[in-house]
Amino acid sequence: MTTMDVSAKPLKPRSLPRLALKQEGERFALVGAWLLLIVIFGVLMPESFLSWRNFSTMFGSQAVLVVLTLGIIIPLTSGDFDLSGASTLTMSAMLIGVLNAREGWPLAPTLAIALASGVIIGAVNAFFVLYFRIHSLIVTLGVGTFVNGLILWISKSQTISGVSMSLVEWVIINRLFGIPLAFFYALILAALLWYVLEYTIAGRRLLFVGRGREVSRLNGIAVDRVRAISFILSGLIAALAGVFYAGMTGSADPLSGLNLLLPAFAAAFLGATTISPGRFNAFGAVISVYFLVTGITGLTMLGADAYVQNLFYGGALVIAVALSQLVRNRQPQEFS
Amino acid sequence: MTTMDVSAKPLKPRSLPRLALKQEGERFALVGAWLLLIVIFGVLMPESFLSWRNFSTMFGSQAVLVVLTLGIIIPLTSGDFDLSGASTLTMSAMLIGVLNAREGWPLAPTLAIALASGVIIGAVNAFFVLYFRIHSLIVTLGVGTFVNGLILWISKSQTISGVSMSLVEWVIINRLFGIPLAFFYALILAALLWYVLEYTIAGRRLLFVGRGREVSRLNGIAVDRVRAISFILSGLIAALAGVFYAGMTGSADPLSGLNLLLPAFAAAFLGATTISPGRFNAFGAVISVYFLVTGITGLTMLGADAYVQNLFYGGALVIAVALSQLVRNRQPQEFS
Amino acid sequence: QGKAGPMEDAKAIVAAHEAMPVFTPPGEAFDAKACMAGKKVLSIPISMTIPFSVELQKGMAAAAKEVGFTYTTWDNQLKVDQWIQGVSQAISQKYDVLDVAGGLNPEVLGPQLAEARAAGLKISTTHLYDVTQEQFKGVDYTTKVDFTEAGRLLAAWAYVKTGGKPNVLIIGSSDVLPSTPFVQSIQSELKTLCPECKQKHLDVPVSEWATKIQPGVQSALLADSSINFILPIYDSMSQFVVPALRITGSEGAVKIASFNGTPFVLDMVREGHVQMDIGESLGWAGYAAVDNIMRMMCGLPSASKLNVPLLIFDERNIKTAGIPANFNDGYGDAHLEGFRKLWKLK
Amino acid sequence: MTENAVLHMRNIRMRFGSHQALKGVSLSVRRGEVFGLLGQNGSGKSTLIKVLAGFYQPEQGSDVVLWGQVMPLPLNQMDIKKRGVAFVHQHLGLIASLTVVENMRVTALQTRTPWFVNWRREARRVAALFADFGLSIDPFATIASLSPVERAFVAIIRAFEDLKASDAGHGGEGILVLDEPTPFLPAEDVGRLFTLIRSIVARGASVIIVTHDIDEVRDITDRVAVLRDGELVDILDTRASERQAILDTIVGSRIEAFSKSRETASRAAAVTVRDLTTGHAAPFDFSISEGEVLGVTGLIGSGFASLPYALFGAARASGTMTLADKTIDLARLTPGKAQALGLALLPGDRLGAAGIGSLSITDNITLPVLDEHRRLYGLDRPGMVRQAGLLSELHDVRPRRPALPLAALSGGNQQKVLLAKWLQTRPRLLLLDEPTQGVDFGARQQIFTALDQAARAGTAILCASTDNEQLEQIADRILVFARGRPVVELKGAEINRRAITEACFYSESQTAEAAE
Ligand SMILES: Nc1ncnc2c1ncn2[C@@H]1O[C@H](COP(=O)(O)OP(=O)(O)OP(=O)(O)O)[C@@H](O)[C@H]1O
Ligand SMILES: Nc1ncnc2c1ncn2[C@@H]1O[C@H](COP(=O)(O)OP(=O)(O)OP(=O)(O)O)[C@@H](O)[C@H]1O
Ligand SMILES: O[C@@H]1[C@@H](O)[C@H](O)OC[C@H]1O
Ligand SMILES: [Mg+2]
Ligand SMILES: [Mg+2]
Repeated sequence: MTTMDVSAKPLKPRSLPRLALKQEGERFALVGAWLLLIVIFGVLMPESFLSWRNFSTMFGSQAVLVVLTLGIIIPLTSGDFDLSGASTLTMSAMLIGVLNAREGWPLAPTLAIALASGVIIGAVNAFFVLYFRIHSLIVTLGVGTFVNGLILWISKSQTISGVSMSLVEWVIINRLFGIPLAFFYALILAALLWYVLEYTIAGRRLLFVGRGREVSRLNGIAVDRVRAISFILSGLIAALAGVFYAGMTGSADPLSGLNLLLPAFAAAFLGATTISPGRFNAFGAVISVYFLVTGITGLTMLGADAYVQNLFYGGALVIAVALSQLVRNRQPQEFS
Repeated sequence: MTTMDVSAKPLKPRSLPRLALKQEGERFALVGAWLLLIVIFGVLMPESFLSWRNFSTMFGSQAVLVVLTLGIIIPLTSGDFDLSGASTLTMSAMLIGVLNAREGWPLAPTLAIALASGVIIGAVNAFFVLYFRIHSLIVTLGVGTFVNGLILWISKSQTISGVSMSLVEWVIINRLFGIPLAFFYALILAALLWYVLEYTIAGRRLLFVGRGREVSRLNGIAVDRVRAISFILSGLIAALAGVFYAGMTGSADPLSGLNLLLPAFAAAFLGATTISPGRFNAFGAVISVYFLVTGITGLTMLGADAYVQNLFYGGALVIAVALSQLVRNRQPQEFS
Repeated sequence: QGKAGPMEDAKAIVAAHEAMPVFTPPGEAFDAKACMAGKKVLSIPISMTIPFSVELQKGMAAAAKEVGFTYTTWDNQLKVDQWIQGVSQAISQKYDVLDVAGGLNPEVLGPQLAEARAAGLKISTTHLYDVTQEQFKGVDYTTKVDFTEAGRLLAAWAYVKTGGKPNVLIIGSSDVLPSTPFVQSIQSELKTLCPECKQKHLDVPVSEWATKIQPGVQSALLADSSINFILPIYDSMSQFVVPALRITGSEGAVKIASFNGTPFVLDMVREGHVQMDIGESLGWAGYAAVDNIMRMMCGLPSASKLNVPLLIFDERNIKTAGIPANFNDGYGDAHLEGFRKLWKLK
Repeated sequence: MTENAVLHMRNIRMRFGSHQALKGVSLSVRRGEVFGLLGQNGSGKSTLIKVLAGFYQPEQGSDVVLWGQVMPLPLNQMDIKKRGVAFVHQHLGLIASLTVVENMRVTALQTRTPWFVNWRREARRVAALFADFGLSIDPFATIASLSPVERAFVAIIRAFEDLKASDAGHGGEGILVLDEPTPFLPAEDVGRLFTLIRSIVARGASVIIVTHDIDEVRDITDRVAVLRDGELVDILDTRASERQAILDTIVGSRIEAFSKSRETASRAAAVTVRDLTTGHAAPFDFSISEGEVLGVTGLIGSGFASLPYALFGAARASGTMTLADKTIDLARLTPGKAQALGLALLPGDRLGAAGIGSLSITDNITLPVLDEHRRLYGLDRPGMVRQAGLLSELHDVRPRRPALPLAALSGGNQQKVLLAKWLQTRPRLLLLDEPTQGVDFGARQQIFTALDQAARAGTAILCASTDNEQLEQIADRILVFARGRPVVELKGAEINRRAITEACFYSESQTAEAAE
């Protein structure tokens, strides 16, 4: 046995406080960017932009998108895409239009049916994904398209107005601190989802399933049941978003809700870079929605052309994530 | 055994006829479904549906979608989503509209710039994904939205008609066997892509990178370079699709091309269940596009309402995959 | 119908829209400057990514500038939340008039418009309803468009140009509010002119024009090769009809006539891909819309319909629309003089 | 029926497609015994365990009796856990991207308040639990950031917790099932694990353990069942059986341990490394001769394990490497360049770093030699399949079906494929990281033979391993690391298991003293 040079210096203990600061920076980078936007537009348009009415309108009118985003976060956490969310939303709103406004049904059974439609769509998604083992992207794309067809059919491609004023009141007319109630519903849902994902075993099971199906199964998690539930919840919440949509507009049209699909995914992914970076999370999604809409609203108020909105939206999405990646030394974020 | 048997005998292929039959069934299930559709509509409408003119029309009119799908298959194979493909297509078509139709440039430099725009968009995607390590979904969604803004800007939100008739001729007017040339371009591109993915080292690398980044890196594959190239190629091919789009319509508008995004993804994923099941593949994509359009054409000819197209499209997508999953005993298909 | 027979009737309808438009005052003259002094109007178009909206807004803004009141366009991209934001802006910035323009159905903003009204704003819609349609109860004044007449004209044109043997494919879009009476007008006029002629209706929602019109037209042509006329009710649809004709080898044999006078389609008329396009000068329409808004503010009765001409553009007069075409050329400028006089600007 | 049995598995049959993985296995486990499960790679051990875990549905006729009660099949996973059967699965069953405390708690049997989890409190509890076992693992660290040993302990302690929380566990009973828990563990940790196991058994619980290490088997088990090709061959009383007899039962025929004739004559240096450093430690030099097998080892965390990656340009390092008259800056080396220079790396993480499970054996095995299969018209696909078939034959890969996805092979066979992949390139320097982890005894000898043949043909081999038996069998020379540097060198006749173990501990204490 030959002994070699044995002198070596002890390793330095790693310093932790800097890391923590950095992590907090990462968590709140997007919030900072949002505040910055508010400051900029506030300086440019002190009365109109900084008015409470402007903020209350922003908060109220985005509640639908927030709720939709919260819905799709659930299957995203458990590792599935739900591209049928916007179709579910539109179907739910249209059922309210058809049953309540056109056929004159009372509100309670109408809402029950609208929400049930979301559960059914979620269950159909779950059935095809889980029984046939098909990728969720293709199933939800197909089911969403099918639902779009159903919507056109039941609505005869028409906008239906005259949704019960009491729904409208409870969504957008009645206010708290001047903000339509819809905002608070969205906030409550976000808090609920946040709580479930962060502080319950059920929520973490969802995450487990999303990060490793086989491992979860080995550990006794009923993976298929968890995934099925997450599709169904996503459908239910999307249908709830549809209820708010109908309440917000007092009407239902067969198409405009579909435009919310990509914004919802953008908000979900952008939200996953903040608050709990690397995980889809409720308040991250909320902040993303309001960050993006603040920019768009400010630009519109400044009278910017429509195309500037796209430039801002696309640019902000990429730049915001790029900055938060710089903060975390460009480590890839793995969602699965 | 005690010692290793080093004298290697040539391997006798074991005969597994039952398995092989099943595999062939799986490979050609979608082709079968397509033929079945043709037979059904052929029986219902012998003269109009079974006419060569009908088939040549179907073949010619879907060439743009086929090309776009072939483009996005490349990053899908290497494990990335390119949601900016439809925006790239539209940008390329709009550049042709602006430069050739509005500014009167000759065709050659116009086409060069249109294609270059695809390369640039692909490179920007690659930069943000690879330098900042951001998920491709969010980057390409953001870049796509940004490009949509640029398109609105350069087009002033207008549709521009009057694209050079020689482009129109070379895309859709001139024919071979009665089928517009665009179809053959798409077919040549599919053959090329198929060859590259199946029979070249570069194609193998793409597949490995998509299936395992770390494994690829440790096997000496320059993972980032492969991914960058695949984004750029996807951009280039999407731009080529834009050229065909401009040639097909003889005009360019800022929005309509964007509708091709979801159909392209649907075709890519549906295509991955056929020909080489479990892998995104060129001819699978081609067959998927034509399977879906055959159904839609047949239904429309029968006089079905527009919403029936949605029902068919969504339903066929899910059912076709579900059937091919039944054939393979519902084993999950892993694309990554 | 006259006794002279369908061909003569049809020709008469066509002829009525071939003459250079003249200005007919929509009501009594009034002192616009006086009653609009200090007033603010905010207009929300359906989407500023649609050329039609952009040009209509330009016309309205130009008229407002002449009169001298504040006119704001709420730029947006077909998003409900943006429309709502616009209503809110109008309320918080104390606008006097909220205008819902060009295709945006005010019913979608029911609750918000009610709120605006409660805040003292007057609500108008511009360029949405057909003359046969009832306005939404949430709006005060509305300037209806004579889509019914445009429909009759398209039917008559197809009848005349096919020598009384039209087999027509109508492309509609039921999700756009005036489409239903518009399509019905074409259908009933065709029935009247030629009860035994075949006609077909393809209904495609706006958001699916790009993906469904072309295959829909192709299938229709292949299923019935005797179709000889296609009437896309909004001319922007033509972009997807032309390739369908090319690909089925029907270009030339099957003609297209449409409505709106969108510049690129006028260019297509000049290039021979579209046979006829009914133009409605959007500059003129902008002035007419502002006229009605001012009537609302000045306590005058509403104009019964948007005072715009429906002018036929075909190979004979297409060059007057400009090369490349635009939204305003070819109609003369009788309206400028007419409106100025009507508003007592001079 | 065996008296005192807590578990009977009777006539267990399990098939995957056309492959019959278990052909009617019957065995019983007694209260308070350590029951070993042995067999070659692919003999069905893990499959049997997964049937017991409720992960697989066995065929009709299979029967499981737990504590005297016949269980409906497939077993309900939660139910079986509740009744006191806890598992450490072969690949540990941890989610790498989540934290330790999440992995410990989310699937735990008993969390006091599943509707409100205070993660800080849970983390404190978990930390305290680790402290009981003498471990200091940050509960908020992600699993990915832990060393393999630490991961193994997390999985084992989690199973132990489940056992305690189960119905049976309250009375100190229960069954702890460990599927190859030791390949990750260095000798002294195996010792600690066994102490733990003995204390569990002493309270009346039973343990089922799968391992390929015969010495471990003899050390810890009371009885062993031997599987071969899905059939139960025999159940042996460990104390009454000879080492060789157990080995022979596993393989089905007599098998000789590979033994090497060590080269003493010095040969030309194939590779010379200067000023190498992979982190905080001072730089060092070393070289490897042509045909030499250099083992590198040490205690966990001593820095030897990153050596193969550093030399391949796959991990951060600085220094130079000279080979074939070319001097390369290690800081700028990439795996691609390394490969072009004639280096090859076989990482330890089989499906995470070495091969792609979802692609076929052919695809995997031909990756580094695609150039050779290029024809004028493109890649010669049938030729590639033939080549893969030949290599499978040569390295005794079972089953011999090159079209199978790599993941469908057992661990040992996967390793043969991955080694064959690199050996066919006749590398100048072959870098190995734990090349026979989880590989059965017979297959190990085959791998050693293959390595020896490569060395004879001139390939220099660097093998990083904590498996001292393996190092003894194959290394010509061993460098023992401490605190990031080599501190002891063992050569020729100096090399044996004991000496290596002693050197590891000796070097660690020496460097610790030197540091003070
Ligand atoms: N999911 C599966 N699909 C198909 N075949 C499988 C599957 N899992 C295992 N097998 C096959 O079943 C047989 C038994 O595998 P098993 O994993 O039980 O072996 P093992 O004894 O645990 O081997 P090792 O010692 O390598 O862990 C092998 O031939 C394997 O290829
Ligand atoms: N997939 C990989 N890619 C690159 N490098 C790897 C990979 N896996 C392991 N390594 C390298 O091997 C080392 C893993 O060794 P391990 O964590 O067991 O500690 P160790 O060698 O005993 O040494 P150290 O003191 O450096 O932590 C890592 O430090 C890393 O540099
Ligand atoms: O004519 C208009 C049409 O072009 C637009 O698309 O929708 C509204 C209509 O008034
Ligand atoms: Mg095993
Ligand atoms: Mg370590």
